[in-house]
Amino acid sequence: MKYSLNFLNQWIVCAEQQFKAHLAELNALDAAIGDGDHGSNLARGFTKVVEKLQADKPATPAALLKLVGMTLISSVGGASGPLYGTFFLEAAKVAGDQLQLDDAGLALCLQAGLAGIQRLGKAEPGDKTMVDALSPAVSVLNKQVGLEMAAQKAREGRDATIPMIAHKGRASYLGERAIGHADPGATSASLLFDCLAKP
Amino acid sequence: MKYSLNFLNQWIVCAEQQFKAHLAELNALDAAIGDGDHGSNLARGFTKVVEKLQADKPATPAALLKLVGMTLISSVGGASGPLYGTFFLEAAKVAGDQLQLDDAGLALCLQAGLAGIQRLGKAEPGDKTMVDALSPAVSVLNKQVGLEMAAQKAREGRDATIPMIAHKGRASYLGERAIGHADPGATSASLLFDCLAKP
Amino acid sequence: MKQLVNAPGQVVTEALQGMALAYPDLIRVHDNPHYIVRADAPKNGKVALVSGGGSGHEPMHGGFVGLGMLDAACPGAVFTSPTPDQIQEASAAVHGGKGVLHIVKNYTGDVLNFQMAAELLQSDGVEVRAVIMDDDVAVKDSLYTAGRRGVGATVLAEKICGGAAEAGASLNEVAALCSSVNASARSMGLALGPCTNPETGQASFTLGENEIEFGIGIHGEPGRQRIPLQPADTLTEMLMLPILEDLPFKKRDEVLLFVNGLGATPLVEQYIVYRAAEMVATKHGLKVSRRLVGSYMTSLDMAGISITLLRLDETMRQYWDAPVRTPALRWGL
Amino acid sequence: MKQLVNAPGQVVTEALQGMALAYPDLIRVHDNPHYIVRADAPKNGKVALVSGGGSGHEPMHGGFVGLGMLDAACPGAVFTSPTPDQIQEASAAVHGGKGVLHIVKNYTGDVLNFQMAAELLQSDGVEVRAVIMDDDVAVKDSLYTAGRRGVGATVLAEKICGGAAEAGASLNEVAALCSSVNASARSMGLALGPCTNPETGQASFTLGENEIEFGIGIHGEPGRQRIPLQPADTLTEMLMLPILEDLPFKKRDEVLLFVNGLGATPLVEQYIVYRAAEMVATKHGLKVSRRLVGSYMTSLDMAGISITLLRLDETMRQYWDAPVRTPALRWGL
Ligand SMILES: Nc1ncnc2c1ncn2[C@@H]1O[C@H](COP(=O)(O)OP(=O)(O)O)[C@@H](O)[C@H]1O
Ligand SMILES: Nc1ncnc2c1ncn2[C@@H]1O[C@H](COP(=O)(O)OP(=O)(O)O)[C@@H](O)[C@H]1O
Ligand SMILES: [Mg+2]
Ligand SMILES: [Mg+2]
Ligand SMILES: [Mg+2]
Ligand SMILES: [Mg+2]
Repeated sequence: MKYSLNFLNQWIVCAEQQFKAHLAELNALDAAIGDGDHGSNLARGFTKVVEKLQADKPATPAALLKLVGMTLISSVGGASGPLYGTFFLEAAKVAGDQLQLDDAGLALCLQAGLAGIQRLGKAEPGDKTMVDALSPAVSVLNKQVGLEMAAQKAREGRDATIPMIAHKGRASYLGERAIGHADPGATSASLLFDCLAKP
Repeated sequence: MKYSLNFLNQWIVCAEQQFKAHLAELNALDAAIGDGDHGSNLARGFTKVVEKLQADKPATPAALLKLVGMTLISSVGGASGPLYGTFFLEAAKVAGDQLQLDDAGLALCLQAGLAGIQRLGKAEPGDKTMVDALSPAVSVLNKQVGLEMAAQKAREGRDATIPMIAHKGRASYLGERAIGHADPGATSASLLFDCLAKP
Repeated sequence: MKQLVNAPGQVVTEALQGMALAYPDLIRVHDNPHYIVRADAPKNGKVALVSGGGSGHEPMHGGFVGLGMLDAACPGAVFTSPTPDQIQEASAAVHGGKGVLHIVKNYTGDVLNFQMAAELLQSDGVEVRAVIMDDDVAVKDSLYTAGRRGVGATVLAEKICGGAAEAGASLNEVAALCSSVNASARSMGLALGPCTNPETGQASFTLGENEIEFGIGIHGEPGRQRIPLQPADTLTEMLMLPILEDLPFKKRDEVLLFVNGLGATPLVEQYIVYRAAEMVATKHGLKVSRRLVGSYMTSLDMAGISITLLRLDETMRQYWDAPVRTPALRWGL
Repeated sequence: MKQLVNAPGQVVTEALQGMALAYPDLIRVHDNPHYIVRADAPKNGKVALVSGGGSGHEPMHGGFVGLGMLDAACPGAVFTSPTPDQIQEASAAVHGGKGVLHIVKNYTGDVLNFQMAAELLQSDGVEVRAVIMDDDVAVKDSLYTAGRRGVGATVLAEKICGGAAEAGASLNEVAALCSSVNASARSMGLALGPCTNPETGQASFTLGENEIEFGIGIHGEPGRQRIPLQPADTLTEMLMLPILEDLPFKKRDEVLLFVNGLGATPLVEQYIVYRAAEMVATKHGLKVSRRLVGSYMTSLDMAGISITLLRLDETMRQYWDAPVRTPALRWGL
C-alpha cells in the first residue's frame, strides 16, 4: 500500500477526533495514576495541529509530520507533548522528500519515531508507558502484516500495562498502587494506531 | 420565699449544666441566624464561673452575682458575654450586703440586671434578642406570682421570637430570613429562668 | 470535615504558639489572656494601635502586628470577639504614653467588649479612642439593624493608620484618619461554600450544588440572598456595582482596589476576580492606583471572595505606601 | 465543585491578566506564549533565573518573579508543564548576557520540556544550566521510578539563588548553589482532600470521611498511602521523621523550616502544624534559625500541608535574608 499526504492528513484528523471523543476517559485513566490531564493535553495539542494543517497545507509527508511534531511540542506541554512531538519529528526526518510512503517507508518512519521517544524518555517495554503500546505495534509493521494487525498489537500492549507497576512518569510514584489501571499514554497510543488502521 | 447563697449557687450550677446539655442546640440556633457559637460561648463562660465559685466561695449574694458577672465578661466574649455579664453585675449592685434575698429583693436584682442589658445593648422587646425572654419573666417576678410562672413567661418570650425580624445583633443582617427561627439568646435566657424555678 | 488540629479547645492557643515560634523577630505572644504585641512594644511616644476580634480570620489581626501597622491584636475564640480584660491588658502592654486607638469591626460583640475595655483603660488614666469600621454594603444601614459589618476596610485602615502612627501623628489625627478611611471605603463579599468552625466541627451553612451566598459575612453568617453560581465576571460586577453606588465612587476618583480571598479560594480565582474588578472600576472612570490581592481577612476554610474599594486621598496613599513589617504584610523594610 | 472562573479554557490566561493588573510595578505578563518577567527585565550583567511548571500552584512560580528572586516564570496549563518555546522565549526575554539558570521540578514533563528549551537556547548561543529539584521524600528514589518530585525546596532555592544572582554570582556559582540547596533540603506533604482542576472540573481523587493521602504530590497525584486522620501533632511528626532521617539532619544542624499550606488550609491550621514541626525539630537537636509559613506552593483548592526542612550554610542564610521584592515574597525593600 501507498500512504499519500492525504492519508496522513486523515490519520491526524482521526486522531484529533478520537482524543476528543476519549478526552474524559483519558483524563480519568490519568487521574487514577497521574494528574488527570492526559486527555486534555492531547485534545489541546491535536486541535492546534489540525488548525495548523488546514492553514499551512504541508506539501510532503515529511513536512506534515514535522508540522505535527512541532505543534505538539509547542502546545501540549507535560510529558506527552515532547514525547509524541519527538515521535513525529523523528518520523519526519526519515520520510525525507518522498511524496508518498510505502509500507516499508511508513514502518521505518514510525520506528524512528519510537526510537526518538525512547531516547528522550528512556522507557523500555514493561515500564508502563506509551512505549508498551507503540513498541509491539511498530515491530509488526516491520513484518508488513498490515495496519490492522499493528493496531491490534497496540491495543494488546495497552491492556498489558494494566497489571504493571510503572517505572517512568508520574505513575512511577505509586508503586503497587498503579497495578490495575491501564496507562493513559499507552491508551492514547493505541487510539493513534486505531486511526492509522482506519483513518 | 428566701433565696440563700446556696440557692443562688445551685441556680448557676444548674445553668452551667443546662448550657452544656443544650450546647449543640444553642449553636445550631445561632448558626441559623448568627455565627453558630452561642452554646459554645455560654458553656465556656459558665464552666469558668463554676470553677471560680468553687474556688472563691463568695460570702454574700452580691459577691456571688458579681463574681458570676465578672467571670462571664472575662471569659465569654461575643455579644452575650458583656450582656449576661452586665446582667449579673447590675444585679449584684442591688443585692447590697444582704445575706439572703426575699422575693421582692430577687425581683429588684433581676430587674436591675435586665435594665443593664438594655442600657448596654439598646434592645427593646420585639427586637428578637434575649430581652424578649428576660423582659416578660422579670415583669411577672415583680408581681410575686412565683418563679415557675416567670420561667413560663421566659419560654413564651423565647417562642415569641420565632416569627420576629431581628433588629439587634448578628441576626439583624438577615432581614426576613431571620423569620422562623427562635433567637439563641432568648433561648438561653429561658434556660436560665428554668434553672431559677428548679435549680 | 477534616482539619489539622489536636483538640478543639486548643486551636487558638496552639495556633498562637505556632505564630510565636514562626515570627520571633516580629511579634511576642501573650498567653492567658491571649494577645499579640510587636516585638519592640511599647513604642514610647507613639500612638498605640490595637485591634482584635474572633479568631478564624487569619492573618487578620495578629498577622498585621508589627512596625507600621498594629501594636497589638486580641484574638478571641473562633468567631467570638475578645473579652474586655484581654483588650485592656493588650492595650496597656503597648501604650507608649500617647494614647491608644481601638480599631473595632462593627459587630455587637466586638463593640461591647471594646467599649468595656475602653472604660477600664480610661479609669486607669489611659487615653483611648475607638473607631468602628462598618464598610459592608451587603447589610442595610438602618436603625433596625446592628448596622453595617466591618470587613475588608479594616485591613486597609490598620495599614494606613499604622503608617500615620509610626510617623508621629497624634491620637486625634490617627483616629480621624481611621474614620476617614472607613467613610471612604465600601466592601461586599460572596461565598461558594461554608466554613467549618474547628471548635464545634460544624459547617456554618449548607448550599446547593450550584448555589452561592451573596453578601456573605465573615463569620459564616448567612448573606443577603442565595443565588445560582455565575461566571466570575458576572459575579464580580454584581459585587462591584453596589459598592460603587453606595459611596458613591465618582469618575476620576483615585482608588485602592482590594480583592480578598475568604480562605479556601485559590489565587488563580482571586486573580480572575481581580481582573474583572479592575475592569469594572476602570469602566466606571476610576483611577486604580493601589492594589491588594490575597487572603488577608478570611473565614477559616470558606471558599469565596470579597472586594473592597477605598477612595484614596494623598494622606492615605502616603501611609499606604509607608514601610510595613508584619507577618502578613511587608514592604519597604 | 464551584469555582470563580469564566470559561475553563480561559483560566490561566485571565488569571495572568489579573496578575498583570495587580502588580504593574513588579512584573510584566506576556501572552502567547504565556510568561511573566520582572518589570525591569532584562537585567544586564546578571545571571537570569527562570522557572516554570504547570499552573495551579500559585503563587509559585509567577508570584516569585521580581528583584532578588526569579527573572521569569513560565506557567503551563493547569498542572501541565510549559512548552519548550514558551521557556525559550521567556529565557531569551530575560537573558542579561550572563547566562540563564533553569530551576526545574523533577517531573518527566517539566524535565523534558526544559531540556528541549535549553537545546533551542544553546543553539541560539545562550548559555543555559538546569538544576533539577527533587526533594520529596514521599517518593522512593530508585532506578525504577521517575525519581523524587520537586516540591517545597523549589521555593527556597528560587529565593536563595535569586539573592545570589542579584549579588552578582556567576552562572556556575548560582547553579552550584541551587544544587546545594536541593541536596540539603527534604520535604513531605499530606492532603485532607482532593483538588479540582478548573480546566476539567474533576476532583483529583476521592477520600473517605476520615481518610487522608499521606505523601501527596502537588498535582493531586495519589500519595504514598491512605491513612486515617490523626491529631495534627501526630501527623506532623509522621511527616518530620522521614524528612529528618533521609538527609539525615543531624544534631546542631542549622535549618530553615518551611510549613506550606496546599491551598485551602487555613492559617490557623498551618500555625498549629508549624508549632508541632518546630517542636520536633528542636527535640531532634536542630537549630531552627529561619522560618517560612504560608501557602506558597499550592495545589489549587487542596486542603493539606507540606513541610520542607533545609540545612542552612552561611551562604544560603545570607541570600535567604537578602532583599526580595515579588508579589508573594517580599522583605528588605
Ligand atoms: N519517560 C517516559 N517515556 C515514555 N512515556 C512516558 C514517560 N513518562 C510518561 N510517559 C507517558 O506519558 C503519559 C502521561 O502524559 P501526560 O498526562 O500528558 O503528561 P504528565 O504526566 O506530564 O501530566 C503516561 O501515561 C506515559 O504513557
Ligand atoms: N444589642 C443586643 N441586646 C440584647 N441582646 C443581644 C444584642 N445583640 C445580640 N444579643 C443577643 O446575643 C445573642 C448572640 O450571642 P452570641 O452568639 O453569644 O454572640 P455573638 O453574636 O457575638 O456571636 C443573640 O441571640 C441575642 O439574643
Ligand atoms: Mg498527566
Ligand atoms: Mg454567636
Ligand atoms: Mg460569635
Ligand atoms: Mg500534567
